[in-house]
Amino acid sequence: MLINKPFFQFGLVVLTVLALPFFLRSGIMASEILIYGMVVAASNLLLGYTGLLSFGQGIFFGTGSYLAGIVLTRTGVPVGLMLPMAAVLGTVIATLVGGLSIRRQGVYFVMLTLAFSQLFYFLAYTFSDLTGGDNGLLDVPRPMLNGEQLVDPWSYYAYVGVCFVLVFAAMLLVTQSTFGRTLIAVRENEERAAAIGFPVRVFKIAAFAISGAVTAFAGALHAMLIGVAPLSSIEYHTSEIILVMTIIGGSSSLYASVLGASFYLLMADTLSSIWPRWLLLLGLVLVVVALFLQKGLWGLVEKIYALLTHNRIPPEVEPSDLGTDTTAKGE
Amino acid sequence: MIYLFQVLNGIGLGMLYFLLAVGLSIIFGLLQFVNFAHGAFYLLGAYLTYDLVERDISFWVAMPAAAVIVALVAGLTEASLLRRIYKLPHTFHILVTVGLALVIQEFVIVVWGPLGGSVATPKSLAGVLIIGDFIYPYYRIFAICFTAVLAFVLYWALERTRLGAIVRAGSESTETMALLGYDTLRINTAVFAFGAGLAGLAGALAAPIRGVEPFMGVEALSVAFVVVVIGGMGSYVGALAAGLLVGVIQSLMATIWPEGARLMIYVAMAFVIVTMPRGLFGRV
Amino acid sequence: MTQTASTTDALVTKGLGVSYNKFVALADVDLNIRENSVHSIIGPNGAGKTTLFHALTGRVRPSSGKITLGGRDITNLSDNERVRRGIARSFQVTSLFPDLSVHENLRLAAQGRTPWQALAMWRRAESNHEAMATVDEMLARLSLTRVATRAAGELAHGQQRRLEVGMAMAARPRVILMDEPTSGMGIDDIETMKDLIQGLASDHTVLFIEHNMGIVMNISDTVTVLRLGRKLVEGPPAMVRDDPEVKKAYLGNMITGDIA
Amino acid sequence: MTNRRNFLRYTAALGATTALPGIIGRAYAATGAMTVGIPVPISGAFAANGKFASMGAIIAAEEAAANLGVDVSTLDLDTEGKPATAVRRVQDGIAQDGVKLFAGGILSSESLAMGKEIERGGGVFMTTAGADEITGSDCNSATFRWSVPTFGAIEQTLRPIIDAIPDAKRWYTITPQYVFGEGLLNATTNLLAEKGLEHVGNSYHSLTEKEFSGYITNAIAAKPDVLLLLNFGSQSSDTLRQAISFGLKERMTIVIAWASGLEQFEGLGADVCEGVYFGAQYWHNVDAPLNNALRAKVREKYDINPNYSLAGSYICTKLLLDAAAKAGTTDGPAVAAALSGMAYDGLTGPETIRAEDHQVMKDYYLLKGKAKADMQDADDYAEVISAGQSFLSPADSGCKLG
Repeated sequence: MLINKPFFQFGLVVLTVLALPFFLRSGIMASEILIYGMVVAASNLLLGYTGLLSFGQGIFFGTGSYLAGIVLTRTGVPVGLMLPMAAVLGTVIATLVGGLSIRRQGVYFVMLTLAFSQLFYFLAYTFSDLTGGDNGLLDVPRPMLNGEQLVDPWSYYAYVGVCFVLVFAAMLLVTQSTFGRTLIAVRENEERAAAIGFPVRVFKIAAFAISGAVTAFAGALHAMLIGVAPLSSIEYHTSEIILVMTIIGGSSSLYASVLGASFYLLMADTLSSIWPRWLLLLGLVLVVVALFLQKGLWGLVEKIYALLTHNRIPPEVEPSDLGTDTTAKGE
Repeated sequence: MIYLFQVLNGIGLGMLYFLLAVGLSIIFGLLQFVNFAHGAFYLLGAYLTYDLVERDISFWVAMPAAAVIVALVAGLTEASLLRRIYKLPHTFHILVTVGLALVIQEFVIVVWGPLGGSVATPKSLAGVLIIGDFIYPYYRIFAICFTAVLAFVLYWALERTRLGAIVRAGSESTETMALLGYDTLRINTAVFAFGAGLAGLAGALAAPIRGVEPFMGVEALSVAFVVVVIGGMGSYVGALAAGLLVGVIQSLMATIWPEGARLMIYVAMAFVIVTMPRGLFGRV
Repeated sequence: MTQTASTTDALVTKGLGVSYNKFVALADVDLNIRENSVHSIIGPNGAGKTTLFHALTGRVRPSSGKITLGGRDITNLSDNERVRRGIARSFQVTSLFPDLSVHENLRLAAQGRTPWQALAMWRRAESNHEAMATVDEMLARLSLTRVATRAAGELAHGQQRRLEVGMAMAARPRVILMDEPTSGMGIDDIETMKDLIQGLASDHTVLFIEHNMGIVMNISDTVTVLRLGRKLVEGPPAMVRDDPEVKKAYLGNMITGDIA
Repeated sequence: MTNRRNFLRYTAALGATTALPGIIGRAYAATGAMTVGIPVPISGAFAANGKFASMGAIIAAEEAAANLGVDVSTLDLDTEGKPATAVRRVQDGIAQDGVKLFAGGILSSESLAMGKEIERGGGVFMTTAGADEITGSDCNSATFRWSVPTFGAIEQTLRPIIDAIPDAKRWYTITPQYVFGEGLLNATTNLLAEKGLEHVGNSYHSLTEKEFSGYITNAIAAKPDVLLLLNFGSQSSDTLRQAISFGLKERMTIVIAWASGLEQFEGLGADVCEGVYFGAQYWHNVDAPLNNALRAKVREKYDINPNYSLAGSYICTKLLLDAAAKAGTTDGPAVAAALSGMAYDGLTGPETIRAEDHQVMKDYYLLKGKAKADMQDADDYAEVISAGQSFLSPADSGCKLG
């Protein structure tokens, strides 16, 4: 389908970055959408492309956030160097967590990532000298550009926007590569992928590594956005939200993740100003998505596109065969 | 000496954790279904008990009543909603039950308010048992005995009764069960309701110890997961052993390294999954 | 029973055994699969045929014995390493990538021989010209060119079975293992498959499990009969067919095919 | 699945003068309407506090509107109890709605983060959070705090108890492991050492702990005369409930150093609270002119007694509005200047805002739970045993305001 083609997806991404300022009043909200867009796309790389349901994405997000906090407030390292450092650290930790977690499959894998997310939360909480404990790390500065700090939300948005487009382009490249196509094979039929010669574990760990790099990178951007690296970034709850955004968006394309992140953040923002008990409504939305929108919002977009172009939906996107999660399915 | 006390206290704690987790384990074993709403059923059980006791209904009536109501609510949810999603990947099980947990939790706040409250210990169990330096509340002793009896009855029911055999057979293969001519749909509903009812009962039993507040379900769920994962999904004996283990670890750590009490529980969990594929007693 | 691996033996096992806990699925199996021969494995259900395949492809770890491929010990290699050494298999129950195109299925199988290359995250899949050439060749050989862009899951059963075998062929293995290649096929499809297997022997060594005795007796150079995890009889088709032990083992109800 | 990391550290707010605004109001009226942002957790684990805080702010706004003759409105900003969300809401409030005055921040982590952000955005922030850093090492020109720091809370809780029960020689503490708990614990050990009393043990626990029987078992083994709980919010409630179920009330004196006020008493119930000592920032029955007025207004408007969350938010909002009126602008630095050194009649009696570290100097209370039979009304859970002020000097608090 045309809308899933990489150039089209890239076009959508650029369009999103350019269009958000016209639709949103808040530069902070717009930046947060882009940052979570990256995070969710990285989660999608695991769930949608590799079939790994990770409850540990918050670990990497928090890692990036803390790295930004520690490096920018305690050393003279510039932002331009700090961001790659965050990605590297994210890779290292994701390789570790992923390497241990993929030793189990299905529900046990999910539980293991969940256990790790708890473990890292308590580590961050216990080693408060490094992380600031419950208070978090304060006074994380925004990057400088031409000798000026990007204090204005929209100027920082531009910075995030450039990062977003670059990261997204890189991820599109990855999903289109031999590597990305192999990940899809692993998701589709892990047993066969192993039988035709692929060291499945290595590929899964590599997927984790990329996912961790992108997520930590985004975590660092987020710490600079809000000026603080809070303990809540590494909390289980963060992992849960990332996962919910991923599923709501859908997993048949990377842009679906941007859609999922925007939808969740804007919905939470709107609902919470309408009714303090908005989480109840959110709960209902989750149930509705699971029952009627199993391909997520992007699945809906695909259907509408198909209707508009009078195309038959190719069978691979029919709800009857959900190819999303074959590895997590059985024991 | 203090370590002995902590082990005894840990056993008390562990029995409660067992009760909390065993329903989750049974549901997983039979339905291959990860239930993130389990903690919400615990929450609901505690609040129903609180509500009934506030209305001057005896705790001894309130406790079973709360469990039964929770089971009914869970049964209805299963029959109307959950059975539609069993065939979907785990992703959607998680999504739906996370959503359901949010709905129940916010519902509790809407009905009973966000503040929480205390449930008085029943008068007949108000005191404490004192043996030398050892002090232990009668109510906690009751909770241990009650859970122990329940555990025994449950074990007997699973191992010796026809229904238990069906449940055990079902956890091997639902197809077999269908072939044998059992109405799987009704059995699924009954088992889900029963498992959730046990969580509700755990909530009711815990209410006089811990009081009630709207976010108690979140913590309970995390404990239940740890217990089920350590014990092995779908294993009754595993839930019991792991419940006791977690309780004792937590209690002992309170003396040895209190700051790390929680950390150690998750370390234990990660260790078990990495070294033992199926948990301590897992079959599936 | 000691036999030395001659240079003409592609695959050799010695005292191969597999146990699951206390259950012995396979015991003491010695096999010598000659280079470029068609070798079939038969036996009643539960005889250990599929377990043997699992042990040969590295999916299960043998509890005893040794496997050598072209004279080199491969007993402790993982499944994917064995593919690189030249063992490929097809499955009894069709195991494809159902949502991916036929072309992509074969491309992956061809790529599987050089899996580390596939870790390159910047390289397009189509840039592996060797793999792409293999795919075209396989498509032609399997008569699947017409449906190359269709999702594998949409194919007719016979086509899926051919693709299943093609996936093993695409790795250009030295030894190709096929687990019941004709399972569930109609008569016409069986004939096509028979020709395909026979044709394979020119470039490959073929080892296959089969229940259709017509095929077994017709195209095999050697037949090995397994029973209860042990080797019962081995020899040319005619000898095996007339063996009284074999007849007893099958109780006459499995050898259904006639020699055409 | 853990609970939120943070715990409540509330503070309350305080009162403002009633006479002044009439005069200053006219000066201000020319500049038009005022909006106060109320960044508090309205959803999530601390929803209860946000709900009452929002109610308290509205009363302060209505009062100011009546006194000043201008439009005064409050803007609820749901922080969800998360620093990230809190900062985003505040940034948006500044950038889009032009809000400069912020009253709220119940959790330490969110308040610290918001304080920095509001300073950057040229606003002014009045909070009730418990973290000593707010008027200590992380103080800033735009942030003010109404609640008494941990040092004062311990001094005003423990000294009267030590005087009242001289036989209590052995003390055991249960402490949440992080900066706030450490603050309370340090103040406690210093005071016990000074008085020559024995600190027989301490149990740390994490901020997500719910099960305290293990720590209580530790405490029993140490055979103390006093059990001092240095945690707060639902954790102190859980600890107290479980301690009482172990029969500790009959065997020792139990003290909660930092109680969260009427909300906590309602959650615990009279039977649990009877005979237990509580340190508190605010109590609705205190006889101070502004408090009496607030009590009347809240009863009239909401038919309840003001609790800590409500009162804290009320006084913070009121102080900001009064200072803005005095300054004739909502511009952060000008309002901050007006607040610095301000003296007024507050909810705890006369209060002043110390210019050096922006800490409000006010009373802290020691309460003792009443028996059900002695309660005059449904909310009369406790009697005030003593009240007073103890503060470290600005130099000792670690605050260096530029």
